[in-house]
Amino acid sequence: LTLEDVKEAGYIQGATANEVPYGYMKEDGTAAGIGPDVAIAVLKRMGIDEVNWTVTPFGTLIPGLKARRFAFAAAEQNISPERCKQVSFTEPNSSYGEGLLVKKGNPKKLTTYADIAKDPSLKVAVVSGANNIDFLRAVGVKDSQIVIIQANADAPATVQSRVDAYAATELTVSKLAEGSEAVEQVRPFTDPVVDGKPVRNYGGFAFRPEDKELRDAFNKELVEFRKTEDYRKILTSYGLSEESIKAAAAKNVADLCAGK
Amino acid sequence: MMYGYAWDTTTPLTFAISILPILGIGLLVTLKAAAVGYAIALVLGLVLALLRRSRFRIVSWTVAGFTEFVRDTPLLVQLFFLYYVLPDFGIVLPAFMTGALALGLQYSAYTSEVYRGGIDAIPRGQWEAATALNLSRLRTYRDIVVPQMVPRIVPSLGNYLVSMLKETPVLSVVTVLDMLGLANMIGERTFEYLVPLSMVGLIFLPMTLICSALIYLVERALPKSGIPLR
Amino acid sequence: MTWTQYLPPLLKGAQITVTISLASIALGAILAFAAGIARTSSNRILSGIAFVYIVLFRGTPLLVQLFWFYYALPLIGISFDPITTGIMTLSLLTGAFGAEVVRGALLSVPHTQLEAARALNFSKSYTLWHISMPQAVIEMMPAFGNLAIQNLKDTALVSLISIADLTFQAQSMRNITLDSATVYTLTLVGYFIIALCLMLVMRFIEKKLRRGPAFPRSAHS
Amino acid sequence: MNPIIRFENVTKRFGALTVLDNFNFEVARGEKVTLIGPSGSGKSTVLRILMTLEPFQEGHLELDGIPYHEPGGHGPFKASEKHLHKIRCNVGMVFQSFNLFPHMTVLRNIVEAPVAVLKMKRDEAESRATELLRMVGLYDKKDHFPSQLSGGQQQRVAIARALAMRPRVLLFDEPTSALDPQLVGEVLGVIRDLAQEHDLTMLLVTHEMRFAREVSDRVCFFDKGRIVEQGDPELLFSNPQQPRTREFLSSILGEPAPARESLRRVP
Amino acid sequence: MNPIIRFENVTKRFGALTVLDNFNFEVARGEKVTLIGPSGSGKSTVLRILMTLEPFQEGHLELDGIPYHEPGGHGPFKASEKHLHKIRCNVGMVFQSFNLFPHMTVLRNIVEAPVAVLKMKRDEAESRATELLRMVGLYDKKDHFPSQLSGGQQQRVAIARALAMRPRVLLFDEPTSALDPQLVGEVLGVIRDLAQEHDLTMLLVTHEMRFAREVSDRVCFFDKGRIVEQGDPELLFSNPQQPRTREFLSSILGEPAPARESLRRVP
Ligand SMILES: Nc1ncnc2c1ncn2[C@@H]1O[C@H](COP(=O)(O)OP(=O)(O)OP(=O)(O)O)[C@@H](O)[C@H]1O
Ligand SMILES: Nc1ncnc2c1ncn2[C@@H]1O[C@H](COP(=O)(O)OP(=O)(O)OP(=O)(O)O)[C@@H](O)[C@H]1O
Ligand SMILES: [Mg+2]
Ligand SMILES: [Mg+2]
Repeated sequence: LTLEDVKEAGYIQGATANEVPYGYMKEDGTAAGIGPDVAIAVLKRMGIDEVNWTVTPFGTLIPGLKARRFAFAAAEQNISPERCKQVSFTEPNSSYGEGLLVKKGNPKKLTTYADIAKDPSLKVAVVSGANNIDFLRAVGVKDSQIVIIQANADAPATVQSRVDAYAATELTVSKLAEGSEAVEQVRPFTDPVVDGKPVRNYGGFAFRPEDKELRDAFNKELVEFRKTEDYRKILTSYGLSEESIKAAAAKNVADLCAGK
Repeated sequence: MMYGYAWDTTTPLTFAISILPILGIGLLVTLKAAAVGYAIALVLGLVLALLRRSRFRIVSWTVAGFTEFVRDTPLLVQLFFLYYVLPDFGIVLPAFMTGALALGLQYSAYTSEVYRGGIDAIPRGQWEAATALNLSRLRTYRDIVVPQMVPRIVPSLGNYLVSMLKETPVLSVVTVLDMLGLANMIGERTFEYLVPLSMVGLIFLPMTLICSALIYLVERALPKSGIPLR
Repeated sequence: MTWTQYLPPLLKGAQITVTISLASIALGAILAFAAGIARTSSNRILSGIAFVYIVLFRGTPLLVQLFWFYYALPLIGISFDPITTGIMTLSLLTGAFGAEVVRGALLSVPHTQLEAARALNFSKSYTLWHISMPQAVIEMMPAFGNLAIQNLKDTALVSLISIADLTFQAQSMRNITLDSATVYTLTLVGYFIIALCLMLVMRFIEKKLRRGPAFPRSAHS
Repeated sequence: MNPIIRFENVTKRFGALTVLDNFNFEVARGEKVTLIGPSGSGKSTVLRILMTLEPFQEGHLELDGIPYHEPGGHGPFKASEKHLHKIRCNVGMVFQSFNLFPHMTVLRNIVEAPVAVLKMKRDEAESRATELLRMVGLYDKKDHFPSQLSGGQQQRVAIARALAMRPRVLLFDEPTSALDPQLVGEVLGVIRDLAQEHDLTMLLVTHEMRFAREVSDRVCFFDKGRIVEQGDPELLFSNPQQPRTREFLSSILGEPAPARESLRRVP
Repeated sequence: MNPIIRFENVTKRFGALTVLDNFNFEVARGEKVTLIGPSGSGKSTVLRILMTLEPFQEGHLELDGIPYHEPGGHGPFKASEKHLHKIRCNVGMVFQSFNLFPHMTVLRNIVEAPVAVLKMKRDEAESRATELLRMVGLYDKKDHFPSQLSGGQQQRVAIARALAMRPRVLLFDEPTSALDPQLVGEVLGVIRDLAQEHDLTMLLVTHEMRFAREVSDRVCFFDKGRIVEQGDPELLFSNPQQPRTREFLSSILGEPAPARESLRRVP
């Protein structure tokens, strides 16, 4: 797929996962969230006004891309070396830390992922396909402690009755905590330390490796757009802090893919 | 790496072989869920079938409505309902139990129909003879109806076991990772879905075939005690 | 948000569910007849192909089949949009189960009918279409009714290949509102209503087929 | 002495169809009564009501002094299951289609009810069953299944099964009409022997006129739910008073008289 | 003139059971032959082989000059479907259980084969069917379905259906034994009329001895797959030569002679 093809067709196929606030489907059926909003703005600058959105489980974003189900994924997937082998990322669009959702009052007094590893009777949920599972395992959480749920929306109910914590990104957790009385976000929270560095995610847009030209065109506009006020407005409206926005701009995709 | 087993993605073949132990763990979950679910379906189905014959209209209609409702709505949605809505009413079942229960409920609606058909197929004369001999209702069911019904319904019941086995993958939506759920996980970690999922299909196929063959054997081996089946 | 506000998106999903279900029931019926007839044919190759098809699709979980058609086939260059994939997979599944129904019904036509047809020198295909089939179709209807309901329920799984059916919409609604109880209750009721309509349609067809005095209810034994 | 069976203005309806209308009928203890009459006249219904297989709507019925309707009784039978149980202790029935339990051996068919209902010990029940099987001439078949027996043998087992419960009243509903002609004789032989028993009351529906004449104390001609004529078999058969009776008897016995009698029995 | 049917050393086996063993049998054009014999003797098998419903293993069989086995023929019939088609054009069969097509009206039951097989025009076929229905006395039932007819009427339609194909040979396999006694007469009447037709060859299996005597040119007594005795019906019935024949006839005709004949017909 090239830019020409897209311009000719007049629209582009985009995908997002159902995860507030990174990307989700609104009641009226339109896509919203950090990824889709930025993608729409960038594509507009490229002269593409129409995006057909598909909402798909997080775990199927990459198989969907490979199966040519859509041209790109705007779900703020963390740019990791393994994923870079499968898909071609743009420059980071956002940066976010980790978070934990727990029952109101944080009865188990959890402050970081490593606390879960210390008590084998604790259970923690993660959403299927997310990389939080890797961080959990890296700090010593056992497979038997991990419960895989299919969607973020399942998290509050799960935390209330079935597990001790839900591990997800900071923003996801904060949105979920806002929506439900019975759960809260762990504050202060210490980011897990993996390989001697605290974990920080850098979410980008994913394209097929074959569509290099399209990705490059998108990437170029994205870098430009990141400098605008509109960009800042979109991100802050979803609760991202100024520091996170700066942190995203400070990294580049090549380093992230190289694991640096 | 999962459950202590590492995978090797160098070629599809090595990959397929290296994930077998993990899929084996999933297979155990599948079999366990099907076993528990099937046990529930066998017992509950019989209860529903008997209740449906109750002389009290309210009971028989309620049961009829309930089985119809369960039969006509997707297991997937029922699972969500049991897993995420019941806790609102203070009922928190463990994930595995929820899954097995949902399977059992859905299939009890099917088996109750099988039992009903089996009971209806008992000639009226048998009931009348039992009454004329003054056998109690319980005796009539236990000694006259059930022994005559079982050989007739074993094939249908067996077929439902096979279809239940095939439906266990749905349990992954309530965090019970069966074979397919684990295959998906492997896919998510390796970004290689094709091999694990095909493996699941390849494992299911002989399993269902063997089950069908077993049912056939059981059907033939069951003592018919001179019961003319037609 | 009150429950009435949940209705528009759910109804939109229900529409997709009904579309997929009806389309795959219709296609599945065609496949069922094709494979069922092939199974009873004396042509070894035809019957062998039908056998493999039936075993393959009856023996594997629908989820695996969906995944195969949606994510794996495109890797070798065969790709259909989600709705087509959903309809195709469900048709193939329903067809495989239906084939056994068709076969069973054809075999249940009394042997003497076939002998009478032979004595009148009817050709094999004429006997199939004008003697066996009209009698077998009526026998098939109750089983087809059950298959249709099964098919409807199976459509719930297409939400996993990102089709915005009723289940998918329910999940989205819940994502936004976090109100599981209402959303799932409405969804279950939705499926139930669709199933009841389907059943009414199947009953109607059966009644149409039975119409007239040709098949008094107890005539068959 | 009181009659053992007493129908008093009994009315029985199937929906809109009234099968018995203010029916009155008495049978004395030890009496052998045969009911004859055209198809659909309600003969089976009388037996089935006595066996509590069918409820009736109005009137009074008692068997051995026990009324069928309990005061304040509910349900179609206007009596509790327990009460019906008590009534059934006194009656047994032999069906046209035998209704043996196909999954039990001949012996178990006979032993099962005494053990389950009368709480008889199993070995006691078995020795009694053995005796009964000797009586009906089937001792050597005791471990066979019903499907391995001929119709006539099955019906003899059914009679033994009914007798095992020691009923005071035994009902026979066309016990030979499902049998091949050459098997009829053996069953009639057994019933004929039973008719010798002084204490046993027998109510018999049959189309075997010659047999009815031979074993019964009284023959009742039944039509449209009423007894049109009854009396001593010799008298009734040789000199029926009512035109309906005459018509029926001539149709059953056939024009060319005795030779065709058994023909009509075959449906 | 050549015989229209010729069995020459025909051997027919079902697995290990040899039903016909070197069977020889000829029927002349226009002849009416009745096969009689005990159950299981192979009468139906002879007709079913002629109708190509059963293959046979050895020997030679021809109908109207056409051999059943094709030189180099394959499959159980040792002949191609096309060849069998040719043979069947000359034979028709009337079954014990009528085997009408339940989903077609009486008229369509008769019209369908001439249209589909003989490629007759539909209106021509209908006018001929009407004629045949008049012949069997069922013109007014032409738009009824088989389930709305009595057994005797169904069998008459079945005869009309077979005749519509204008067969040279018509086979009847116990055409009245599934009928109630009072319906037998009407079907026999139709067959009796047919027997007048000079050109039609008829092969009939029946237990209606009086009827067989009346319509057939020859009666063959069949036992264990062989013809034990055959000849003019008057002679065979009145003076059978073989002990087996005598035994069979006496069992069929019954001891008290003519009166019980129709009784035995009912299974
Ligand atoms: N369960 C039923 N429901 C409705 N009507 C019934 C039922 N049982 C019997 N009848 C009707 O009651 C009437 C009497 O039936 P019953 O069986 O007592 O006749 P019968 O004298 O025994 O006849 P047969 O000699 O044919 O056995 C018949 O008109 C019959 O149709
Ligand atoms: N399809 C079959 N498979 C095996 N054995 C068969 C089959 N059909 C008939 N036979 C056997 O062949 C023998 C001859 O059967 P056939 O039906 O020709 O007898 P029949 O003279 O017509 O007897 P009936 O008067 O009872 O109709 C019987 O022993 C029968 O059991
Ligand atoms: Mg009766
Ligand atoms: Mg025969």
